[in-house]
Amino acid sequence: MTVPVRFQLTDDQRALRDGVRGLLARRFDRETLRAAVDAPGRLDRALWRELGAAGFFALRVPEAEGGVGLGLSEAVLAFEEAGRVLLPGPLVATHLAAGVVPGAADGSVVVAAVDGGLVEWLDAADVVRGEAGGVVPLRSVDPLTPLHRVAGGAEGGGGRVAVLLTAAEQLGTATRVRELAVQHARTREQFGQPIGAFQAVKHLCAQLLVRAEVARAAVYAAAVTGAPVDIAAARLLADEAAVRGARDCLQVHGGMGFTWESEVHLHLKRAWVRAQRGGGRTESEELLAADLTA
Amino acid sequence: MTVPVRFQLTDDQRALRDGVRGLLARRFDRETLRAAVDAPGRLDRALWRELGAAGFFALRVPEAEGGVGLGLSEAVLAFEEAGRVLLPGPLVATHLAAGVVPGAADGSVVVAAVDGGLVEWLDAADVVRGEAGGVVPLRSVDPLTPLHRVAGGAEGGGGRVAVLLTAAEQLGTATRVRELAVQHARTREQFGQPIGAFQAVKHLCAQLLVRAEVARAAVYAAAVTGAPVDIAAARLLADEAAVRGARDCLQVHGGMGFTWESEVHLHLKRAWVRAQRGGGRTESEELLAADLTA
Amino acid sequence: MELSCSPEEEEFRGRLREWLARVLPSLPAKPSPDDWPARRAYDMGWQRMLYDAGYAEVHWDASPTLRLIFLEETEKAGAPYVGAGFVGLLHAGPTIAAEGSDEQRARWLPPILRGEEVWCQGFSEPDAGSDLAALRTRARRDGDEYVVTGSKIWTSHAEVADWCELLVRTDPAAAKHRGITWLAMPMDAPGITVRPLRTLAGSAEFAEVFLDEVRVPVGNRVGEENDGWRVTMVTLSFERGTAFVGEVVACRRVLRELAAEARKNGRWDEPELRRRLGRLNAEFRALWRLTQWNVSEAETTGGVPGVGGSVFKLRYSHARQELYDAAADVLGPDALDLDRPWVLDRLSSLSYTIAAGTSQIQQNIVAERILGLPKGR
Amino acid sequence: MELSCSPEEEEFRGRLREWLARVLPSLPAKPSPDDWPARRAYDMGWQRMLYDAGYAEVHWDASPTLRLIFLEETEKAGAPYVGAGFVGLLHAGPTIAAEGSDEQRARWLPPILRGEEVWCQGFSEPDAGSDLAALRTRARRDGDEYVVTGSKIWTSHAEVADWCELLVRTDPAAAKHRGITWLAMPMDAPGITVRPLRTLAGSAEFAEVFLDEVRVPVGNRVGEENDGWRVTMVTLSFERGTAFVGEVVACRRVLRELAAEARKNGRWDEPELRRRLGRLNAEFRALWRLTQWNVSEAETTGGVPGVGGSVFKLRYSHARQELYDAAADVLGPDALDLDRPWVLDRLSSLSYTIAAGTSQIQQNIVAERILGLPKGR
Repeated sequence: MTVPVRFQLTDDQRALRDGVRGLLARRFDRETLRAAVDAPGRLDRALWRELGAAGFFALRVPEAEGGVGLGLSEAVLAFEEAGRVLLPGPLVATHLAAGVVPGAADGSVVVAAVDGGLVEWLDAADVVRGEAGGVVPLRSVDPLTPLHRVAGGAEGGGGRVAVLLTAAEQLGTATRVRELAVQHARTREQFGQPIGAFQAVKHLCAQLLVRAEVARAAVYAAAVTGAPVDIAAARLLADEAAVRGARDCLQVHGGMGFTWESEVHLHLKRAWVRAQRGGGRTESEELLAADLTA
Repeated sequence: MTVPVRFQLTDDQRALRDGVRGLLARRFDRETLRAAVDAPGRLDRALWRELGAAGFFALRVPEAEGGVGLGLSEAVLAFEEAGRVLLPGPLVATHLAAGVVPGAADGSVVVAAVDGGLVEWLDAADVVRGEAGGVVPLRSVDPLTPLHRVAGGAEGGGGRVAVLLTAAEQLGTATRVRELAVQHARTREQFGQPIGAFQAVKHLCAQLLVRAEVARAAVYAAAVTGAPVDIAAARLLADEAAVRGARDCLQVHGGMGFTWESEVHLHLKRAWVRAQRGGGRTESEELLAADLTA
Repeated sequence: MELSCSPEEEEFRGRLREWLARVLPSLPAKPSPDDWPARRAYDMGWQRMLYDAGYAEVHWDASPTLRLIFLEETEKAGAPYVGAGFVGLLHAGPTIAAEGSDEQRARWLPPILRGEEVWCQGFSEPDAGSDLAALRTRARRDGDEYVVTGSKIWTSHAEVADWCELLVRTDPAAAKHRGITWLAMPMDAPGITVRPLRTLAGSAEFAEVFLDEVRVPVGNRVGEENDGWRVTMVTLSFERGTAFVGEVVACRRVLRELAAEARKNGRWDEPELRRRLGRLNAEFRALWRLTQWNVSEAETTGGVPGVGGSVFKLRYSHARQELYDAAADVLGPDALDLDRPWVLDRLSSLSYTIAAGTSQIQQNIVAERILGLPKGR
Repeated sequence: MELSCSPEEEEFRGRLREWLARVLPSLPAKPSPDDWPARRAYDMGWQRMLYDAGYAEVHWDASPTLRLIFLEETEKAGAPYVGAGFVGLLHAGPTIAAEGSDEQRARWLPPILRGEEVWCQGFSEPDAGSDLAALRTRARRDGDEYVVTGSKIWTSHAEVADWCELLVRTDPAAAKHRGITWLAMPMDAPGITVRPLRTLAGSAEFAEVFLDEVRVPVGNRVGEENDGWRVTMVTLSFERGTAFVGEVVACRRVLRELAAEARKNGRWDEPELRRRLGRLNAEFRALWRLTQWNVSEAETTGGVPGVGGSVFKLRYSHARQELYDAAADVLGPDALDLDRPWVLDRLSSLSYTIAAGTSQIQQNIVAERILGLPKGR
């Protein structure tokens, strides 16, 4: 009996993930992140084109149409990496526009979209998709995501794939804040020992891992099946892993996480922003409830 | 400026509480409790009359009508003590019947009542209050509380005072499980030290105290004001302190709490039974929500 | 990443499903939970049927994925649980297979697979608790025998077991994990007293086992003297990935039953309850995916457990308790009736964050062994 | 047990309420949060008004109940917070009152009460964190002066303070809590550098204070040399019972505002959100009752703090975070707008489980000091 490819990353998928990680480490390191925080609203168009050239936006566009011809699984891995480093910009909207809006695929055109009653990066975008009449700028809680509020009730928007890719970004944050918490717990000393030697800190870190890994299984599975109910589950678990994770990471960091210079609060704020996409939790929960009676 | 009596127990209230505690320690000690567990459904009528003679049921009946003439505060203290030792029997129903049903006040008559779709101690009762047509016996999860289910939808019942006295019993359980957990944590050794030296156990115990003391403030205040919204708050907090408290106490006890001989599960089961009284959480939460817009 | 199975595996699934549909209706009625000999007979009978049909060794020899399919399908079909065969098939047997001599394997393994001999486990002790290695049951060497004195607790099926996989202390002077030895003790040896242990659920699912100068032949030792801790760890990590497959499948079925009950009694109309069940659906779907992930990982690493096992245990034990709390809210006042479905399960779910390492211990393990955090002073 | 006040207290409340109604409309406009000198002037102006009206000493001399009434009524009336007067009135002042010499009291207390001098606090250090006693700022004696070098963090109002209550290490050889001394440092002394510290909320509410050979006269020492830890603990437990009175009153107002907002934007129709606000109502009502309980207890025990203080802090810091999470759910997408009410408060609520002893440390304190559990090895 042959051992088939399983519910694990293939070698190609690993290579793709490592490639994206490498690109982002080169082009969006910690200094670039801090610079972006200090110049809110400025989108790095050169980086955007570089992402386009690397296939980030055209990843799922068929090869016949000039795209990379890969699937949701690969897109999820790429977006997880983007979430991990807090890459700014309307990534999901531009990715979804590739193959539809000319120039989106290669990163020469920046595409924003209405989702959850909001538009991210409206002023920086060349094209805005969705009903964006009567937009009002907000003072965004996330220094890396300029926001406009769409007047009127429509808080829905963001299709199935947008929700999944957002969940992948949340997974990236969940993974990153676990790393940050563990790193801090290993090195910060209090009462004569690393704080990671205290059970209370240990257990916070353990739960950071548990939430991230459960979310990972859900997000990757949803990428494989593409089923709405799997995506709804992935979204709930990834939101929880990112938001709770960032808060627990902050708790582990104590006062040091409370400064503007810390990376932790940027993850929390971005996680809040992402959690507003895709029409709120309620819809996902109702979908999952309805599934039980199907 | 004189220092008035405050939101603290008066000397008389302390004396009353100590008196009830003493009576229960004499007449319902641990051996009596275990004997009662092994003979489910048998109500100790001698003890019932003794409670009656001590004024437990007639506590709030006016002196002019032969009662003790005290108020809700004193009743709450007495019921807290009853909850603490898991005293069996339809205590709330009989207390509420004193001065209304002849014989209830002095403990010669046992009174049960329909509440939350259930009747406790139906077979042992001389009088049943409320609409109890079509009752069906259950196999009760609490070995110390025989239960009948009332057919039909009516799951309400139990007035304001019944809800408050039930909260007082829950407070008794919350206090007792905190004592049991701390006692176990101090004496049980694992990995070469008392388990109470481990932060994880410490924090479980600390939260047991926090929940019980917050509930205490809410229950005592509700006894002073008698206001429905205060009683609703007391009920929610006392239910939480008792149920979560008993579960955390079980967790502290580990396998040793999982045996039939342990006292911990009796508290958890009784807390579950009491939480069904007074028409469910929803009603209390809605009352508290409505209060915000009043 | 894939979630589909190979054609060979689908063929296995189809064959198994067909077989289950054929044989399950012919099974005798389930025995009463308090009738231990009848339970033994029932469970062993089922094991014999599996053996005859060629499914007996699925826990041992098959690929993790086939094991997953086996556990999934038997649970879905409502087949009997492993029951009295649990320790033999999933703990003692694999230990003997991995660490025993040829002779020992030949003596003990076939009767386990054929459903002829029942094993129980003598690991836990009242004073050791979560600190398993603190066990005190003593064995002193007397010629060709060990003479064992002490007591064990939380032993299932002790009343009807033929053998007990026993951990004893053979070197009291050695550091705590070092002086331990693994023995196969015949349960009919003189000096053994079994006393049923009633749990908070009211049932006598477990027993205490008291040992008073019980003589065990040295030939019944698996592994070297004082090497029992290592031998045991082999057992404990053996089926990490698939230990809870059946239970997760069952929990997902319970969730659907809860939704049906809630629709019947009207509580489905409460959005808060409905959405809570929706969240639990997400939770158990994710746990199922995590199981598939762990099984696939075990397949590629040759069975070496990854981070998945401890992560799964921590989350699942909590989720199971949440599930039965939700069940209580669906039932309302009926949640106090032991004759209602889910009420006993709610009680036994309380043990999940305690048994086989409390959640507190599990979190230490995850933090220290997986995340590399330092031990406390 | 009673919750009503005495006639004298009701008279105090009535008089205060009347005064507040009269003077509040005449207050100048609130200064911008970033304009520190203007904030100082505003806060000190308010303190002077309180002084002139006879309310300045309410934090020090009045019964706990009168203090409770004062804090409740000023919050309800929307009066200014203590602001730049905080450390002087609630930390340094009480410490000097309790432990200072007659001369020191005469020098420092009247300007605090009259709103003339601002104090800041130099306790926390970057490397000490929750382990306050691990502070490293050194002071060596040189004749009639201490020469201080080191750095402090999380200091509010440092830019505009006249004095800093400073903890320094005077005996590096002594056990950690022993070698600490309490000094009043004039903020205009040479060698002090104040650098604003931006928090995650984006504001510079705090500062770092760097000390390079700063000379402080020995006469500015309160208490004995090396006895500063005990001196400080007097301060820290001083107003345990009433520290959060104003905030609890404010949280209860926020809850009502949230309900109003939810009715306006339609989310009140979602039972889950509505019931969640109902539960928070129960929570903050109970916290208010606990405050009253603690204050009454302080009155009968003469100010000795009971279990209430730590219990309150643990529960309240968590409840406050829950409140602002609920606020975010009421706001929906608007919760991402810093110009909306509650959004900045949500950010600052994140510090509540960290500042002044993390919840983890608080739970240790409750378990060890109140419940008597043993310290870990």
